[in-house]
Amino acid sequence: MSQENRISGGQIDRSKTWRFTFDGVSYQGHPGDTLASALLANGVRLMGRSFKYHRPRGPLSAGSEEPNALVQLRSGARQEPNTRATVAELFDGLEATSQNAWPSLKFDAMAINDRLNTFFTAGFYYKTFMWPASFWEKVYEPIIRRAAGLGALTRQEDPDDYDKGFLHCDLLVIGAGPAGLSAALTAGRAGARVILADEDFRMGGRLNAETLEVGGQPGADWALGAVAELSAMPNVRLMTRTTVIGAFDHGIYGAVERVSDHLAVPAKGKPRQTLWRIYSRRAILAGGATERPIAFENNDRPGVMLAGALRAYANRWGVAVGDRVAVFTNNDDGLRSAMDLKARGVDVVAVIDARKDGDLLPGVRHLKGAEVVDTAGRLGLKSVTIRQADGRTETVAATALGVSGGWNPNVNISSHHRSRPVWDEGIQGFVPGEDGPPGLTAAGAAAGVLSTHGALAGGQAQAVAALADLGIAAKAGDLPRAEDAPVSIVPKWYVSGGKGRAWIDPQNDVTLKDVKLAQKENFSSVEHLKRYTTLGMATDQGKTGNVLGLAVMAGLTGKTIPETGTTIYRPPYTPVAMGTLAGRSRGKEFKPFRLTPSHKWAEEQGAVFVEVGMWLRAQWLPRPGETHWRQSVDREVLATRKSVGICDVTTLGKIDIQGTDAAAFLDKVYANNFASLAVGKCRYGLMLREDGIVYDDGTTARMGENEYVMTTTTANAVLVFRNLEYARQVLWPEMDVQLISTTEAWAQFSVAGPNARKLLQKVVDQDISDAAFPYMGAGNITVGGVRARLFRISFSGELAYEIAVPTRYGDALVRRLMEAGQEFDAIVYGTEALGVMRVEKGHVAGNELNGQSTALNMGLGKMVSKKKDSIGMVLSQREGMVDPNGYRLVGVKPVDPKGQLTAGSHFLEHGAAPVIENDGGWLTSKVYSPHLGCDIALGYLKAGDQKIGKRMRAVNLLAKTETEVEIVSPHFFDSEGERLRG
Amino acid sequence: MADTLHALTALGQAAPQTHQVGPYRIEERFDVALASVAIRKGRAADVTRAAQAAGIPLPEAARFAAGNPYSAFWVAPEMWFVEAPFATHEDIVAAVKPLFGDAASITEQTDAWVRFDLSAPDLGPLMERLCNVDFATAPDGFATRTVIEHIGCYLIRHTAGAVTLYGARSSAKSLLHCLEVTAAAVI
Amino acid sequence: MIINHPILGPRDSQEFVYLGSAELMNRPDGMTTGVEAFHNWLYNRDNPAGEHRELWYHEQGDRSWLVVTRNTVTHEIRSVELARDVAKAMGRTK
Amino acid sequence: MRYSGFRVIAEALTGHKGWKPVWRDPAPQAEYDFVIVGGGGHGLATAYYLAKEFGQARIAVIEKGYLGGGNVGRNTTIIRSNYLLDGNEPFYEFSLKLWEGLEQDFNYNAMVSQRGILNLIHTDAQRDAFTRRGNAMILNGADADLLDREQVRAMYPWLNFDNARFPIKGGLAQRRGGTVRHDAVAWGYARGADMRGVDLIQNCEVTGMRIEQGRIKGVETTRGFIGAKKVGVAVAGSSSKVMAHAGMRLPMESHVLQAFVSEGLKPLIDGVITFGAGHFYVSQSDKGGLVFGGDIDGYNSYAQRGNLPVIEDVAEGGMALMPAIGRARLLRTWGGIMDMSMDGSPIIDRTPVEGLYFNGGWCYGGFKATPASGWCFAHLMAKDEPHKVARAYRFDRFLKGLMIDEKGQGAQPNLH
Repeated sequence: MSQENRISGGQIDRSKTWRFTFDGVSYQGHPGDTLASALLANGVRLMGRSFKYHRPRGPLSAGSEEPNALVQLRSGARQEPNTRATVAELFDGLEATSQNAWPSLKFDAMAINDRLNTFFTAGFYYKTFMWPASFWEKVYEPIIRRAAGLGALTRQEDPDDYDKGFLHCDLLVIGAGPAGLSAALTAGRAGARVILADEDFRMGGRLNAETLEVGGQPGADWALGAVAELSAMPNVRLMTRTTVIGAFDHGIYGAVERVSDHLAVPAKGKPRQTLWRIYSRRAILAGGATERPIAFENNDRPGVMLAGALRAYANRWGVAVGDRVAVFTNNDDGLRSAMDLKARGVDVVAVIDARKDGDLLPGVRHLKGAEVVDTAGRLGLKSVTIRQADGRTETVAATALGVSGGWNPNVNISSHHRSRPVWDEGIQGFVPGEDGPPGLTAAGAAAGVLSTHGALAGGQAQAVAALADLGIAAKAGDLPRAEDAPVSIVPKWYVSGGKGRAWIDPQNDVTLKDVKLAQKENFSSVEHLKRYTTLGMATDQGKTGNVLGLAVMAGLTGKTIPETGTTIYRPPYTPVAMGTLAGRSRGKEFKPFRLTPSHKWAEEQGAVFVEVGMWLRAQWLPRPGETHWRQSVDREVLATRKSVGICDVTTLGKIDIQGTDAAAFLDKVYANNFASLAVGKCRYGLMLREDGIVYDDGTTARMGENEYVMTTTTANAVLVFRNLEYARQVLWPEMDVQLISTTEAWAQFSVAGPNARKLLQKVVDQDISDAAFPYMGAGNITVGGVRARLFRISFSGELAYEIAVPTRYGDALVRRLMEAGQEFDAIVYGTEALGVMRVEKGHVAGNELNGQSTALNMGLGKMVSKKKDSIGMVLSQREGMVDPNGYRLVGVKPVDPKGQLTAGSHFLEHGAAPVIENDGGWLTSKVYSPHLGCDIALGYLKAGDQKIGKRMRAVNLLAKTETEVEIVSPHFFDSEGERLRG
Repeated sequence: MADTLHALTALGQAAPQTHQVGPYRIEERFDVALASVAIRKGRAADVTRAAQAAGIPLPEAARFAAGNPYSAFWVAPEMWFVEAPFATHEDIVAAVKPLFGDAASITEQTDAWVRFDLSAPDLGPLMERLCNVDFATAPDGFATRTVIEHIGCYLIRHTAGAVTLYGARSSAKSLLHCLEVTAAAVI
Repeated sequence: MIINHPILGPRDSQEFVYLGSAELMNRPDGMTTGVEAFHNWLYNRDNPAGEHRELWYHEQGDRSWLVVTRNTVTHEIRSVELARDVAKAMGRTK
Repeated sequence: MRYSGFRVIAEALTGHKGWKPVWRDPAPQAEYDFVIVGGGGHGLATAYYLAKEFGQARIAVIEKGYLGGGNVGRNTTIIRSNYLLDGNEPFYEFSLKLWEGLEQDFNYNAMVSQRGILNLIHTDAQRDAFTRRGNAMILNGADADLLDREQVRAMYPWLNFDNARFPIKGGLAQRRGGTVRHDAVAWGYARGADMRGVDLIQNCEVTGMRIEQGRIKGVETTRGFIGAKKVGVAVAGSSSKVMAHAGMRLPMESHVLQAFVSEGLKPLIDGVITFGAGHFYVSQSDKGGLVFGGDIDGYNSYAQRGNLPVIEDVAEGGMALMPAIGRARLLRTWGGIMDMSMDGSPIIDRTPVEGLYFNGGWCYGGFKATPASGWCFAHLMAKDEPHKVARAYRFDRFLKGLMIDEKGQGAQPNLH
């Protein structure tokens, strides 16, 4: 039978029929349905299992507060666990499966837990499973982990795209029910920039679920008209399927737009969801209210539902959840549910009203002062047991029971700044507190005003007030006529007596007994209650259960509800897909690439690239026949040392420093002296942090009287620039210094090796003989008429230059150099060979510049001038940092040339046990030196400067290897620097 | 003198490319020279005078001003980026420096950036997904630094339908990729 | 958060890099200050729960260093100044 | 009352009538020998060990809110001892050893689960650094394994191996690392302390310190003056506020760190994984939620809540590493206030005020330190000398230039 519970009416498009499946069974539904409404229309109440006891569960609600009806939506890599069937929009071909049940939803083996419930009380696991200790990981925990969890991820990459964006507005209105629509209309008509966001796919909020009239027409029709008017306003942006997830500082709100979730697959190029950051000057929370249940025995069966949800399914979706319906209420709104259902032709068998007083409803069995004490029906409600005012009990056959314990304003977002909501005795609910997010006010049910008129009036009034704050005059116009019924409610939280369980948090299976146990064990603060029982920690974050739970605790401790207080409401309002929060920043697009000027050329050569921060640099460039990276690297090193090699060093930071105080400025930011640097020369400089630790190094060239070009390490280019700006703006604001980064403006290549000059001379337009361009010289030249810069500096220990041309010519320059270098067998070397040569030469780099080492540690202590005040100078002299037995940079060679070294190995003396007391330091960088024919390394060794020539062990306890090593000078190669000056 | 060197665009091509995604046109520009001009301490009046004499606009904060041959936009207190046609001003520092003498610090910036000119009947829907600039209310001539998918950029709004982006040159391909996929998601 | 930049108006704090307390502006002169006082300046902080003057750098903006007066409990920002102006007013020179 | 499986069964069969309060709610006495300010993990552990290991009595813990309401109840539950530096590693290894016997020691199942922690390697330099670190760990008696890419793939084949911006090149594993049910740690210590006669006084905030002739006399509180021979402050996050009552400025800033949990999922992640190319670390709780975190928000804050940019940054790191979690949903975010110290390492030390002791500066590594912190602080307070594994945690290390700077970031708290 198809759609056996579908009744007339509702906002569904019956002209189209869609097929969908749940657990492999095919059903029919219509556009406008949710998965839950369509399943209910087909007579399916059982949709899930609870977390702990694996109790059968059907939907409790008709909205995003749903704790029970969680399914796995879609299949394959798009499988989406824990999806609330109550908000999943139906589409043709939708597939859903049940979760947390095995072998089937109807027969779940883990329901054994339900039989054993008396053992599985709140926190029982804290009291047992402790012996023997090793059994926790091996036995108990694996069982618990397999049983726990809800839905499953497939472990496949999410195939959908996600997007992000930024929106700006005068007024953000959260929720498009009567209050939100009224606020948006008021603000829109006043010309303000308005964003109206609603989580539903249809605006109107509760009006869509009601038969109430607004302005003489059905509320849903009035909402349609309001939306039509708003959509014609260019200053108003309407966002359906958009959940505002959190209030952040200074009027910034996060919102998730479900762009494609109502489609089988997103359209080509379209994201599944978009994360919007909304920058609002003012915001109105019009997010409505959520009905709450009453706790009574076995109140968790499929078919037991919030009364307002029963009404919504009937009015909005044309679904009668059951053929015989009862309603249990403590307030007038429950009566409205009963009457609406009756009006739709549903058989209302009893209205159980906890209130003793008041009028009786016409035409239905209205039991005053009564309560529901139990229910029956294993996989779905079959009957309800009622205790009447006189104490008599009676069991009534019913397939649906609507429960209304009152309505909780949705204060969540107003409490995201940790403001505490305030108890409102009139509605028996919490309303937003005074100290919520600045700029945010609440209207309508969210503010505790539960009538339609109150919502319309509140929305309008709050919009007028918010815009007045901004200097925008908005008119409080005539409001459409709407019901304005007062709230009539008596507190009724739970039904006492009975031995069974009464659920408060149905997903996590927290019952009245658990709260009582928590109180007995003195977990009676609400935070302890939550943490001990897991109340409100399920996927619904306690939207229906929290207030109920704390009201029960209040009753047990004899405190009032406001004294008991609430736990903290946290973002997000409803759970958000991780993909949405990440947006496009994933896979290869996690971070942008930075490509060097020679990248294209290197790609053509088959270079192997390596990530250096965001840069991709050539690591080595294999030649035909080379099968191991070491062959390539050795060749590159040897060729450079023998003749000439070229390396793209564009990634080094370059900063242009000008101004009449530039020299004095450099003296402040470098530890060593720069004032004495002559025009046309470069100097190596050491930069300290204020704590005296070295954080960067590089060469700076004086290109003119007041013009310098500084280079930094690749890693610290941004940090150095930031620190220079700090020094010039904050520390020494009267200095005449101007800064600009030129890192990317120039393509820079190192040309190193005995034939470097010969090669360059073929390419550049000027004389660069030793006389014209001496060691550490710097100047402007040209290459084929293109302006260029030349620096005679070396990182490799060879006669070397760095030549720079405007970046667009970088590709041409590397090709030119290789062409001109043919006669010298010039090669391009990558970062590995660069590393080999710098270790051979004993230059410090990233592994030595570890943020923990001083100039003294590096053997560069004399560079720190004490004759001037530079950053870091004073504190570099603290006693612990000038310890003569502290770490010193040393060279390390295996005693047996075949011995292998590993960076990160630690130094131990011969015979010393591998314990920390004997730790001598560690190897920082290790390379194979083809020049020396063995592994070599740099290391920090305690009192290393006193241990040159000594033999020790380099121990790698991870690999259980050790190598006997000789401690040597870190300058393995040409320690006198003769080649540099060649 | 050896042969001159041939240039590549930031996207690694001999000539700039134009990409069209629906109504969105993304045009790489390779024909604009760029230099920073920063006022030396206490020389604001000299710089203003020299700029006026040379016809170099020095707009107020967060603004771009067009001129011929020089246009300029503000980048920092007492600092502007000055644009000029590359064909005539390839060595833009050599051209600009004499105009200011020692009153300003001038630095070449041409190749530090990739420039994309974006155009469409309305760039709003694209811009709101790209960066945190209130594009709809920004006036024409608005110039700002912003971040697009982790890449620092300068954005100049010429009109609602015409924008110039200067992004870090080394990330030109990543930036273009972002512009293209975002545009595809909007159309 | 939004920082109301003295030149550029409201800008998202994501464009900025945070350094720390504006007490750091009082850097002692290294030639006349000993280790103890220098260490006290660099390491010890008031760290108030309440109004806090602090340094932010507009890295993805105009590169201005700012002094932001912000409440560390509510995150409310009371004032924003250019650090250079503040430093000059403090008498910091070359 | 002793807890056991037998007890649980016996109570279940008799209607759970016999369970007793896990702690009393005593009124504060006029004077104690020891007053511990701060009823979080460290404070409760200190009181527990003072009573149990150091034979002390007349002890009170005073807490401004509820027990375990600070960072012990709002962290990502990770325990490990994979530190690098001499000042830290012995301490954290001592702590890990205490974790290993904790539940039997205090008779409470805190679900200490040594499922292993894996720090991923993405660059050669990281491998070098982790090799150095792994060796230091072993030298200190801890366990460490350096894994190559294929070994990591065998553990977690669904991580992003094939389309990563920063490829996984290996990992440093500590198999004894893992997770612990955080709240249960506070409750276990609280219950153990209470059973040994410690007064746990909730809703009692320190408003001042009475100091006479350089000696502590007691604390002023919202529940009146409480005299004490010795006062120990363990209020990480609020350290500067509380120590200001003693006129001290501390080498630290307070920062907010956000943490995150997803909806419950069937088992996916067995141990703890930290991404080495972004801000993301993750484990999966026994309930099935992915518990994860990233970097601090980065500005001084006492607000216990964070902002969206860090949430996005963490999600980006998560998706870059684990493209399969795109459809898992973030359920809840929260924020805790961290004492971010000037070198990223803690302080357990005397103060210039005689009888006043300080424990703080834990940055965001305090949870794993809880047992050793409590033990060492109790040692210091009981014996007036530092425990040997906590000797480096002195105030004066900054003056002497003996910083314990694991990350090498210098005197900028938000970078640690």
